[in-house]
Amino acid sequence: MADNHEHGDSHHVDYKKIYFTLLVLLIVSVVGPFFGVLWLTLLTAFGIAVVKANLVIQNFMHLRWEKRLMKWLLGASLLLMALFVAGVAPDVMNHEGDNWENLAAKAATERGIDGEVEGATVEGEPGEGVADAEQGEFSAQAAFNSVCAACHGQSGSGDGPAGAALDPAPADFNDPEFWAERDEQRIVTVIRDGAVAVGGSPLMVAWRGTYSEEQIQALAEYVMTFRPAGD
Amino acid sequence: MDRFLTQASTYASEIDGIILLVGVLVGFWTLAAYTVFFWLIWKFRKKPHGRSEYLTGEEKHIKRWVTIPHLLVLVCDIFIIVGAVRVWYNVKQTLPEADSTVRVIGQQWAWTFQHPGPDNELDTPDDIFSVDELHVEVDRVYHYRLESRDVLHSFSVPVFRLKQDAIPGRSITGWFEPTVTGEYDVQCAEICGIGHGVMAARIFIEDANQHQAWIAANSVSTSQ
Amino acid sequence: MADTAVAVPHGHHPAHEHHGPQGIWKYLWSTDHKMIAMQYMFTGMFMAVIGGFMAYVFRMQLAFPGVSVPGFGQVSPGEYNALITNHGSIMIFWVAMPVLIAAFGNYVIPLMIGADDMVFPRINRLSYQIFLLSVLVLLASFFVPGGGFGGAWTAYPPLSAVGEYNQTNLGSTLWLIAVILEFVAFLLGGINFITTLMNSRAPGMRAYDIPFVCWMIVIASILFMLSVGPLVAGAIMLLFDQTIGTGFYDPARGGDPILWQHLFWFFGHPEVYVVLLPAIGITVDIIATFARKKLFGYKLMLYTVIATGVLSFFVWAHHQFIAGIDPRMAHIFTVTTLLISVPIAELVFLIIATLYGGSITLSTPMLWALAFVAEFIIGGVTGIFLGASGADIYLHDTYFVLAHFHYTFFPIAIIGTFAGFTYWFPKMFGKMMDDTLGKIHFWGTVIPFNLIFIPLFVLGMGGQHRRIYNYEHFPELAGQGMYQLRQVATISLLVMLAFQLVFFYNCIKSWRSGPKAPKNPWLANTLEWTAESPPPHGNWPPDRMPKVYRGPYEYAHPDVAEDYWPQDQPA
Amino acid sequence: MSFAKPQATLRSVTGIPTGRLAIWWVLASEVVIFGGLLGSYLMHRIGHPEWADAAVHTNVWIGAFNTFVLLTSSFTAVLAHQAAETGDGKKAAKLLMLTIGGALTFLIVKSAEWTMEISHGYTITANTFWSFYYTAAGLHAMHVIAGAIIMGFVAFDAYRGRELQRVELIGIYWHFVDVVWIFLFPLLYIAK
Repeated sequence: MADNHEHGDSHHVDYKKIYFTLLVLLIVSVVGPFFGVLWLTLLTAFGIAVVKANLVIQNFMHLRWEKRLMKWLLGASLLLMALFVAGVAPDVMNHEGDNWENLAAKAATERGIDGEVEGATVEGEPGEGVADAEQGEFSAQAAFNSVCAACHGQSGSGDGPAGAALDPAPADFNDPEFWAERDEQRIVTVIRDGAVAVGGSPLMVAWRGTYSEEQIQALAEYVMTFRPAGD
Repeated sequence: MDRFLTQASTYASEIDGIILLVGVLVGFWTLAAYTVFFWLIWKFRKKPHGRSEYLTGEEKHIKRWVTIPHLLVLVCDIFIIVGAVRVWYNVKQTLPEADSTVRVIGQQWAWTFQHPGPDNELDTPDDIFSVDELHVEVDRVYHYRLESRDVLHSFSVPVFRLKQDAIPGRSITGWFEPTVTGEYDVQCAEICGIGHGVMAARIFIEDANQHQAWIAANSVSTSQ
Repeated sequence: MADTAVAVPHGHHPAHEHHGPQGIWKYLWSTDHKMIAMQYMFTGMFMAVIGGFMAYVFRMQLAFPGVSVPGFGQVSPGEYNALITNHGSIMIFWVAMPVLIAAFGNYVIPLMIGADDMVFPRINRLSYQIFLLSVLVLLASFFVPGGGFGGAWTAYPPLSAVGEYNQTNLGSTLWLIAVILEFVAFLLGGINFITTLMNSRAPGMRAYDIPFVCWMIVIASILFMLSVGPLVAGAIMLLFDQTIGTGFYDPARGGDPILWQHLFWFFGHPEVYVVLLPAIGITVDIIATFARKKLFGYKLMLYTVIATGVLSFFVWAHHQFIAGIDPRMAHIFTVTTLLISVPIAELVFLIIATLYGGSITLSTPMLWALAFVAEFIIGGVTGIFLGASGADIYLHDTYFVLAHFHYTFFPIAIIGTFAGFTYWFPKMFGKMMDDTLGKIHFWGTVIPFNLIFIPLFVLGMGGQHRRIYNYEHFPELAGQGMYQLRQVATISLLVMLAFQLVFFYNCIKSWRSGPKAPKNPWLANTLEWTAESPPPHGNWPPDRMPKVYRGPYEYAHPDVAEDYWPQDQPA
Repeated sequence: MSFAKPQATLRSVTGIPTGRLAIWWVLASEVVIFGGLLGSYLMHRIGHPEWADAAVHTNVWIGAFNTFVLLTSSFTAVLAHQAAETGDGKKAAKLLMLTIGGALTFLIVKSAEWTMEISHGYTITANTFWSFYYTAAGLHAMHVIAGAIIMGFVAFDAYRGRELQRVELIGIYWHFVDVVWIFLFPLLYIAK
């Protein structure tokens, strides 16, 4: 292995010089953004990061003297990451493409960051169904008819088409027995945390990810309207 | 394929066609490989005092026996790629002019279908919502807008040979054109929780009269 | 350091009872590569039994819905999901990976390249211990409140990320932690394999003198290492989504569920090759030995494998054709996917061509190896249906997919393992295996295997989709014929599982009372057959480490009278 | 540590010492881990221009100071390697201790910075920018902690003149940690 500059004490690198170069580059990259020019900021930020990284890798890590194999290896792993980003970006970075659009991401961009952090009662927004978001104003009845009615039926008697398949069957809100030991608070709990929270069927899932506290309250109130009068 | 399941959309036969094309090409190669494989095992079984030949596989005239079939495989690949890309382009990428648009919304564990209603326009007050029942008219081009309320679902209509995942936060558009009337399965083909197995719906493909009747019957009841 | 290192390579082997830990600890804390290989092997087999039991339970439920499965009881939908999820995860991460890469890699690499151990024995041991921890975490996840994770082994968010959706809050977190630990274990192990093969080959062993199986395991390790990184990052993100409520995969908060699919399959596709390559390596070695043939184009084979490995990084999104990726991307991935059939086809042709002009003995290991080729051809060609984007629209997530990847994974993880295990059994335990029992076990496994999965191809064509615990809600899938096909599959599975008892009986019987194995029972060329059976710690006496003079497959060479020519024999 | 190395460890067919060969492979696997995370971040960041409003709240000066600390510790690490090559274990150990000091400074500054940010309500769940911010910086900080601990052992041995080749290995790892931060700094702090 004659070509192998084996580790003697002699890489003939002036480490101090490289260190000071790095510091100067650091200062440039911090100062760059103060000019307020976008391309200059990007250049000083990322261009210099590449230069700095290269200096460290070549000199401190001695890649310059390492066998070619290792350069290939590191190069290949970086290329793989470029490949990954190239393959994923059309789906994740873009918010629309052929025959699809990412409504949630567009809404998030629209909403902006400040709206999100200041309204830091984050509960409200996340997971709001696309379909609901489009219909604007929240209506408990509309939500019930489009979401809950799948199993519980529009009349609330547990006869929704999807409910027919479920075991145990969905609750029948028109049944006086059902209300014998239930109150509004319990309905709120079940909608919010799922029936499992009160020892019921796991098929009734939790909706706190989809609806805000107020919306759940409104839904519960709507469910209460099914309660047969006369008790 | 036809024997398994009705072809009920315009592109069902295309998709079956590409499956058949792959099947024929691949079947041929599989049979060829098996024939050679088992023949070699039988032909070169151990014989008393037999000794194997010393072949490195580097000699050109011997290597031909592998490289020529290999090139033929490549040719078959090209046929398959061209066929697959064409079918994909027709089904997923192009959108023929729609006669009507429906919205399909998946949630744990039901499908909600938003039909355009009498005015044939989506997102108007006369839209008809139905759960686990999709009503469409035969021989009309439909666009679907696929959405999900919670987790991933997959809108799968086997008789159409159609399948598309629903992703929360996204709206994905596609199309189909039913060609026969009848009542068929709609499945959810992406695991969506413990109720995945009950997330079944039906699609009703009706002729124009039946469909108008259905619209009329349901417009009354939902306008409340 | 130099002075301590030249000294005895016999560190503390169990056989050297003077110092070092005693009792069970001497096995647990051994740094001997063969002992660690056995630990991986038996842990993997233990997990295979669990995975097989899971398959039995849910196949019973599918064939006879609602039946109370003997040994388990009624299967609820939640339990069904947990069973299929963990069957998949266990068979890939806790059976195929540890047995094929870690166990065979640990056992054969140092022996085949003429080294006395791995280069980092203690990191090797650490890797097994982390793996064992991951096993324990996974097993624990079945018994926490809510039960085991039920979001499929692909763990697509939001289902896997949000407790309200999957209803196995604790189970999914433990499952994810177990998977991350398992990755860490194999990263450590993989680096060890790679470094060992690169740096510690016996004097005289050039790159093309390395036995094929070593190449395969090391290439597999490299593939694993380069592909798993993004998923490790993604798994940490998913873990945060599950536990502290971040929104990496929550669309409403600026995240994206599709991102996970990309991260997962960027790893997931190369992962298939990670387990495939060692199995191919084992097969090729066995075929060369029992056909008494030099490999047909060793270099070409190696290049096809490297080409496959490189291409495998370019195809991942074919798992996501209909998962909501941009339809334009599907074209690119269809082309790359079908291109991968080019090197794989070449490789299979070369393996078949190796048989030409041979003198084939159909011993048990050879039968397994040939069965691997035969079954894998079906697994490979059915993949073309799924890689063709147009056909995938219909076939995606049906039982066709399921049958396809079982036709690849079963030959890999089960047939490949049995091939390797029966081939190296004399070396591992110093006893010969019973050939008759071995053949009974072989036919009792391979025939039922085909009877399980051929009906599933048909069901898939008929539109039956996956991960449904009961088809009664789908009128098109609940027909009489459909149930009959499912029952055929289930009964075949029962038969196959029953025949595994023959294997365990054979192992124990041969180990206790089999005839003693000579050093080189198969008259093979590679270096492991020059060591004692079983090899002591250090494999060879430290002053008589083997030297290498030629390639590993010089069978029936015209220059020698014998029909084999061991690698370490001077010319 | 009465552990005898196998002969395998001492062979070097490639000409690269075994330890160094392994450390490069470790780094390759680290490149893809960080690459996956930062690639995901980058795609989201470009797709969500509004994240710039969140990035405003990161403190460039603290980031710059930490960059300075890491660059300096890299410098002492490479000097330690130089000392180890001349066989001066004691000097190498001292320089390594300086490097550990750099790591500790980095971590202290980091935790002060995080405390401040969290008290302002910018927690990891505030929004996805902050989730990426804490995950990426946190994963990096884990590497700093691990590196500092291992470096402690290496320095302990080096001081007694044992295993001097490890000084170089831990150095290479440390420079890599530095390089990751060199990219994190513009990604998380400068680009607004």
